[in-house]
Amino acid sequence: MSTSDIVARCTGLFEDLNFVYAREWKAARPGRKVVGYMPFYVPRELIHAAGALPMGVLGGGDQLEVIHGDAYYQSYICRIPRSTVELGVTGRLDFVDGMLFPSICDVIRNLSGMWKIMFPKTMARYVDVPQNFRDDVGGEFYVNELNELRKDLGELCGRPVDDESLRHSIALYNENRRLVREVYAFRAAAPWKAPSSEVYLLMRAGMVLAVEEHSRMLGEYLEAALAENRPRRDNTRIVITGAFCEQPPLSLIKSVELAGCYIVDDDFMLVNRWEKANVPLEGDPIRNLACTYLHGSMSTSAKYEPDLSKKGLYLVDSVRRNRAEGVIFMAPSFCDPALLERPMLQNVLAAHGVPFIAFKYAENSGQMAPIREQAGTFADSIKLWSEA
Amino acid sequence: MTITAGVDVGTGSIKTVLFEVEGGRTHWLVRRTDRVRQRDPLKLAAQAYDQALEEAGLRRGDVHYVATTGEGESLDFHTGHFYSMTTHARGAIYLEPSARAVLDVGALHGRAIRVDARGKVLTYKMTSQCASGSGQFLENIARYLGVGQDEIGKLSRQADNPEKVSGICAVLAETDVINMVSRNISAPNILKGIHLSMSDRLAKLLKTIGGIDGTVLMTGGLALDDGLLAAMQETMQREKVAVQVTAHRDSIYAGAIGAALWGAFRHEKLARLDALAAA
Amino acid sequence: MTATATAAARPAPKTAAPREAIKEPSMVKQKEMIAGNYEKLATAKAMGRKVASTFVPGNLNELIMCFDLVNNLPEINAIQNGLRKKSGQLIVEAEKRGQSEDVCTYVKSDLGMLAKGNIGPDGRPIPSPDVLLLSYTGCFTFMKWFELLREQYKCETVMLHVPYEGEGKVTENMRAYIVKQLREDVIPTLERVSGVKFDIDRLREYLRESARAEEDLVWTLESAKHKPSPIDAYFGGVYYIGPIFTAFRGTPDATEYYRLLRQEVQQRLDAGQGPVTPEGELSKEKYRLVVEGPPNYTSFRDFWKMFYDEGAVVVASTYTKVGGTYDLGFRHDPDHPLESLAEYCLGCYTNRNLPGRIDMIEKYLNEYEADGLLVNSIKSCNSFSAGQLLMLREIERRTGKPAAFIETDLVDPRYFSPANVKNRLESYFQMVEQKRRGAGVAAAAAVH
Amino acid sequence: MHTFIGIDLGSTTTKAVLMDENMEVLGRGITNSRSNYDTASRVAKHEALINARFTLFRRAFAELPGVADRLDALLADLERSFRLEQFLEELGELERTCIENARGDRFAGKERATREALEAVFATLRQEAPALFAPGAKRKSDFFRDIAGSRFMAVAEPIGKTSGLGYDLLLNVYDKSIIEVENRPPSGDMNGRFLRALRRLLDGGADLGVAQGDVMRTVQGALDVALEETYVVGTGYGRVTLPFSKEHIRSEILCHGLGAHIMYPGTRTVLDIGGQDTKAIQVDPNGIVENFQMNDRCAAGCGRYLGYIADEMNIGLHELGPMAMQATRSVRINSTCTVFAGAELRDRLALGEKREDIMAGLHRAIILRAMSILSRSGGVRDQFTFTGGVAKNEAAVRELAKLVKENYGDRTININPDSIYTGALGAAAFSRRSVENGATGGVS
Ligand SMILES: Nc1ncnc2c1ncn2[C@@H]1O[C@H](COP(=O)(O)OP(=O)(O)O)[C@@H](O)[C@H]1O
Ligand SMILES: Nc1ncnc2c1ncn2[C@@H]1O[C@H](COP(=O)(O)OP(=O)(O)O)[C@@H](O)[C@H]1O
Ligand code: SF4
Ligand code: SF4
Ligand code: SF4
Repeated sequence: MSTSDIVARCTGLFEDLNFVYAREWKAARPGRKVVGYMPFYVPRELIHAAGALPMGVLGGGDQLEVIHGDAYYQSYICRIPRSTVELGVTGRLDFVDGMLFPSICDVIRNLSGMWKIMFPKTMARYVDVPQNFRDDVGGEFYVNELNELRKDLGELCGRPVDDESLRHSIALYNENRRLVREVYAFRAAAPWKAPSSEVYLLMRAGMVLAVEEHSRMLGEYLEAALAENRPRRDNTRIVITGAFCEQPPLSLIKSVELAGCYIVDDDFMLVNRWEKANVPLEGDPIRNLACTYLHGSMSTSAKYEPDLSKKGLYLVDSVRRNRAEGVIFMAPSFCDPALLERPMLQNVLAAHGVPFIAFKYAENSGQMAPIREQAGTFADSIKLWSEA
Repeated sequence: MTITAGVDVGTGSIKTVLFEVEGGRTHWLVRRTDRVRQRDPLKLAAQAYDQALEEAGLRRGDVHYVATTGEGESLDFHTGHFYSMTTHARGAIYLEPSARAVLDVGALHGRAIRVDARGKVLTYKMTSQCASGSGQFLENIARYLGVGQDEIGKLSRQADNPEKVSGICAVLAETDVINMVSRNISAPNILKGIHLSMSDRLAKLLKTIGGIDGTVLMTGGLALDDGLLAAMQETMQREKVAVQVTAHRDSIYAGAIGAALWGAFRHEKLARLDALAAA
Repeated sequence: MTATATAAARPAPKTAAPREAIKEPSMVKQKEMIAGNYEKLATAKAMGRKVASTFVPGNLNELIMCFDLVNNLPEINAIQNGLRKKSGQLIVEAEKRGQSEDVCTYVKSDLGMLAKGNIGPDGRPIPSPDVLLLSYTGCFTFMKWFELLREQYKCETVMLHVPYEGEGKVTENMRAYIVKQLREDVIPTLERVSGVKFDIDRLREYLRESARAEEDLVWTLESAKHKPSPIDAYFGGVYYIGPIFTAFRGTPDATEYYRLLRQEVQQRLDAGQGPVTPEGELSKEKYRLVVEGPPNYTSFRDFWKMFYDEGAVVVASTYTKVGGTYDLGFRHDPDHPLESLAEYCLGCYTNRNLPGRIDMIEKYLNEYEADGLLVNSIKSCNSFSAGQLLMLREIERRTGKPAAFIETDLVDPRYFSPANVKNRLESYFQMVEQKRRGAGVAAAAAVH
Repeated sequence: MHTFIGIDLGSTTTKAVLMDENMEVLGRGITNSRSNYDTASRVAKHEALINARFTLFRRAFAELPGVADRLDALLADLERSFRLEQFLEELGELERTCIENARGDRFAGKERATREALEAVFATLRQEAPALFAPGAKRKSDFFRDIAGSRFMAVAEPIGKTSGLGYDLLLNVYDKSIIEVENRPPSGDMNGRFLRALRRLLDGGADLGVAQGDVMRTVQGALDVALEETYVVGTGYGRVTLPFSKEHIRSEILCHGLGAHIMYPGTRTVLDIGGQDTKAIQVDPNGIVENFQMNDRCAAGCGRYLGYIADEMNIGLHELGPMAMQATRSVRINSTCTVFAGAELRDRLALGEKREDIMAGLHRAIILRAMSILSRSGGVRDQFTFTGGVAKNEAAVRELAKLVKENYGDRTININPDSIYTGALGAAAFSRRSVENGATGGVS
């Protein structure tokens, strides 16, 4: 398969606001369940081990007309909860048996309660994670929470989740994360061969496809992209940060590229590479998940950083590792976690001499001219002056 | 010798300049502005460009590099495109070599740009979407008050008790203004009020880019509005920011100038590279 | 969200208060208490005392007292600056320094104050804290807030993570997690910072004191069930919760304050009097409302006046529950000190899930025989605001009583549009009135 | 005759309704809201009084034998003639003001030329005036400001060029003068104008099918009926600035609710899209408001948005709807920020979209916003009444009907040609009720 075939498949999945793939997956065998989850992290292995399909719900993008969703949210709240409510109210999620709401911000947290009221037939659950990173304190808490969730999912799917199937699921996701990391590394090494708009779609596909299928797709893409010859442009290498929840419209990602930027790292959909290393397979799988969460997971603004001296280093690290020349802070309007984190990260970057710019978007932003202009100027100035 | 053109396609007007660059020496050949006023900007830009050439007695073939900026990316006769802030920064340094910050105020957006002595953009800040502090808004209000564009500045400077507009939204701000008229607030006080509200925003932009001192050059169409300039100066003084805000009579051309000069820079560089390749 | 104005706010700048409000002994008392705490803060460094900064919802005041730490509450500073109309500039200052326009204005008011030399609302410097006690309940912004402060102060920071009641109940796991954090993290850190050894009996003593005051607070809030209500449970309520939500819970001063308050309310109740407002006593109670959401502090008095002018009394509010839901029965318990602190943190209003919050409001509407619900939606606070429109619908559906929605902000004057708010309130009251008349006609025709 | 008046001082237009004791509408008047609210309400009231006279004429003529089948034509002729008369008078006033204003530094040395140019412009305007009011003629707007303004600009452009004065200068004189003219209170001699209009009609050889004497007598008789202002109630966006005491003011929500109920007693849901706000109101079977929602402080997607779009394209508000109806597809528009309406439009045009399709998208965007507010207020119940200025726009109505059907199923949708007066109608009804309930006294 060529990259364009794969991308076409991904585009189809991306544009499908009726979730036909998941519907068909569910219909294929009686008793199958689908469990939706919102950004940025949930333990997908647990859902998988329960025999259900984990399905990422990432808002409505720029193609969904939001009518009822706006009736639930004031204008100063970001877009993703309203388009998600729209998806629910219009029956597009009627086949979903459970919804998990991660502990990312007050908006999604409250949405978990709204879902209970609006869709009483769906299992809606808030997934809390510890902000204390000691094994005996936060770890213990998280182990218990995960076990609780494991029980609930088991009940939903009609069979308890045993350790063996959980280990199996962890192994599948370990493999998937390995491939995801590989795609990211490939793009960082040769961004002209793996344009970000494509990589983005590829990762989005992972939100809806069964994990085995997605892993296969990642492998095929890597192979195809490596083989294809694409022109290399004189673009500036940048890292995008702040977009871990509500997703920017695809046209925005394209605009940034068009304006002369190669995106070499980003924080879109962190869930697919949340655990930075393999989750161990030996021993208590729940404890392994918890420990990986505590000590080996991605940093993002929804997670507390106990150590002041380490604050923001994850971003500097990404810049160094990916040989980026600058950072674009790109956050959804009204996103408290991203916007409050921003000044702290900027101070750290400034201290390390990394240039940056910042702007906001909404999942349905239409006007790209200001974006092109800012990204373009940023690229211009790095380019025109780096040699001078 | 390099002949370059800069075409700045704006929402309010199109600015076209022609330059002759020889070594470090630049010679400004032609300048012109054409108000868009409900015409197709791209067609207008092409016309304007041809007329500029005619004024200079040149033909399209004589120009070595046509650089566009603003919304001119899709003009078919351009050699290269530079983004607005890149060009305004360069243009500002051309007009006012001591400038270390640029305040570009056009029909829809305001931008503060910090630059170094060579016209490099260091940081910038743009107004966000909601904007009553835009040229378009001022233009509408002026029309409502029956004031000509070139009179705005003079009237504003006669204000004795300016009244600021409150809203963030231009539509609601318009209502504010209507309310003011009904309360018999004079046109100078209203205009000055708007100028002050705009200056507040712009000053905030300037402060967020940080580290400015020395001269700030206003560029874009509103640089011609000496009422805004005066309000800006007052605001900076009130806020105790030790900078000199100035405008240049050719400020409106900053973008076009910057484009033309960057064009010349690229042209010479490309020529050098070609020469290298040929050798 | 959060917290409380506390009476120091009462003597607002002279210009804003043309008519001096009636002063009751409890008000005088509270004013002294607040002034006393600011005095302690201002002199802390000179007196060699250590300072802790912490938040209002889920605050551990009794525990802080065990270590002889002076308690500084950034939210209260923001409120006081709001009431004094200083917050606007502070917020702009923070925005100039890179904070986004979109985020919580409490944080920005605080950061703005810090940027401008950390001069407190009373005009005296606020000392740098020796420890940031990040006990964070009901809102994620708190976490970022203290990370931002930590960046500036570079001081010791200790976090108490309070899980959210996602399923509407407190589980053993949550309680144990909090207690463990207190034991393993919070207490050792506070011991280290203060040099004072933790004494659980001291804590028990404070908790006993807290429970006394809590009893009288609940009595006061519930006095609004009478008709006419002797108190306003929103605007007035903001003052009533002052001591107990802040640096005074667990002190004899607080107990004394609530004793005085209870006496005064009892007197008004006996005399059949309405609430005292800055405009004078409200003589005719025309509308009884339940209010969800924090107030606006920058135009506090004007806002209150809009209610006063229409004869509207707030008989119950959720804001007076952000620092503890005592009216639902919770009391600090000296017999289970750490567990009771955990329980307290978990139960604060915005840490309850949305269905739970709706149940509370429904209960208030019924028990306080209110005419309707008013939601004051706060731009700053997603913790409160996200979901309020659904709450509004649910309440209307369940009670059949009309609800209205207004939008303002806590301390950002740019988001308080008097004309807009007044328009909506007026329309709402006229609607309630018209409905009542319609209903009156129907009722008269039926039985009466 | 006792009359009860409701005035709705909107952000873009001011409306007045005059009602008699039996709650029959006698007259309606509208004008654009302007800087002087007092004048705006006076003009609206004045217009309502004019309209009331026509009602009285109609009543009186109906009594004359033999006119029944010509009544409509007769009144239409009379009205056109009257409007022309009014237009010419206002034009005269505008010309005088313009000439007075063509002074000062900017005109130094050009006074004469300017004056001549202005005279030439106005001569043309006067000349084309009768055609504007000819039977079947379409006008760009009903407001003097708009009609005179657009013609002035069209005529001044070439004259500005040939006279060497420049278009901007003449436009500026106009801008200055039109506000002055608008803010003058309406002149008193209404009856004279009626009689002159009638004269013009008769002199023009119109055959009214009735003896001229009878016509004159009937008109005079109707003019002699005294219309007493018994009670006034004000409402609308600008109501707080009306010089009325509190008893004379009602919230616009209640007025719209009641007004819609009076027009269509079956109304349960009302949508009003005005210049700066969108309101969704639920009413009970007695017209009592049960719930309402309004847009928040952002003015996106309201009537003024269409105004900006029309200005940007240099066409009349009336023409937007029909243009959108020509669309073959609808372009997705996500931002309805009024300020950036022009930018959005240019953006799309630059992408090669057709004007008609963009227009369709813009209308859909506005209605989508309204649908959200409706949803917030509790949905769309049967019957559904759509009011406010935007209800006049057929493309908006089409989108609304489509979306209501998709989201709520079949609903009766009421749109009254006089829907823009809904608020004023409700206010007038409140005015009538106040007197019933024992209130007395005029305004202020
Ligand atoms: N002589 C002038 N005096 C005051 N303002 C002017 C003048 N000329 C142009 N402007 C203002 O400048 C704006 C256009 O500025 P410009 O920088 O050309 O914007 P853009 O690049 O977006 O088209 C117009 O909106 C107008 O208000
Ligand atoms: N004939 C028309 N066709 C389309 N839209 C119209 C027409 N007349 C008025 N409008 C729209 O109605 C709006 C004014 O509505 P209105 O209800 O009078 O508002 P308000 O009460 O706020 O003044 C205008 O902004 C305009 O967009
Ligand atoms: S975009 Fe930001 S504020 Fe909105 S739900 Fe996501 S994390 Fe929360
Ligand atoms: S978001 Fe709300 S609860 Fe959180 S700090 Fe701000 S105002 Fe307080
Ligand atoms: S209409 Fe006004 S408030 Fe709304 S987005 Fe536009 S400028 Fe902002």
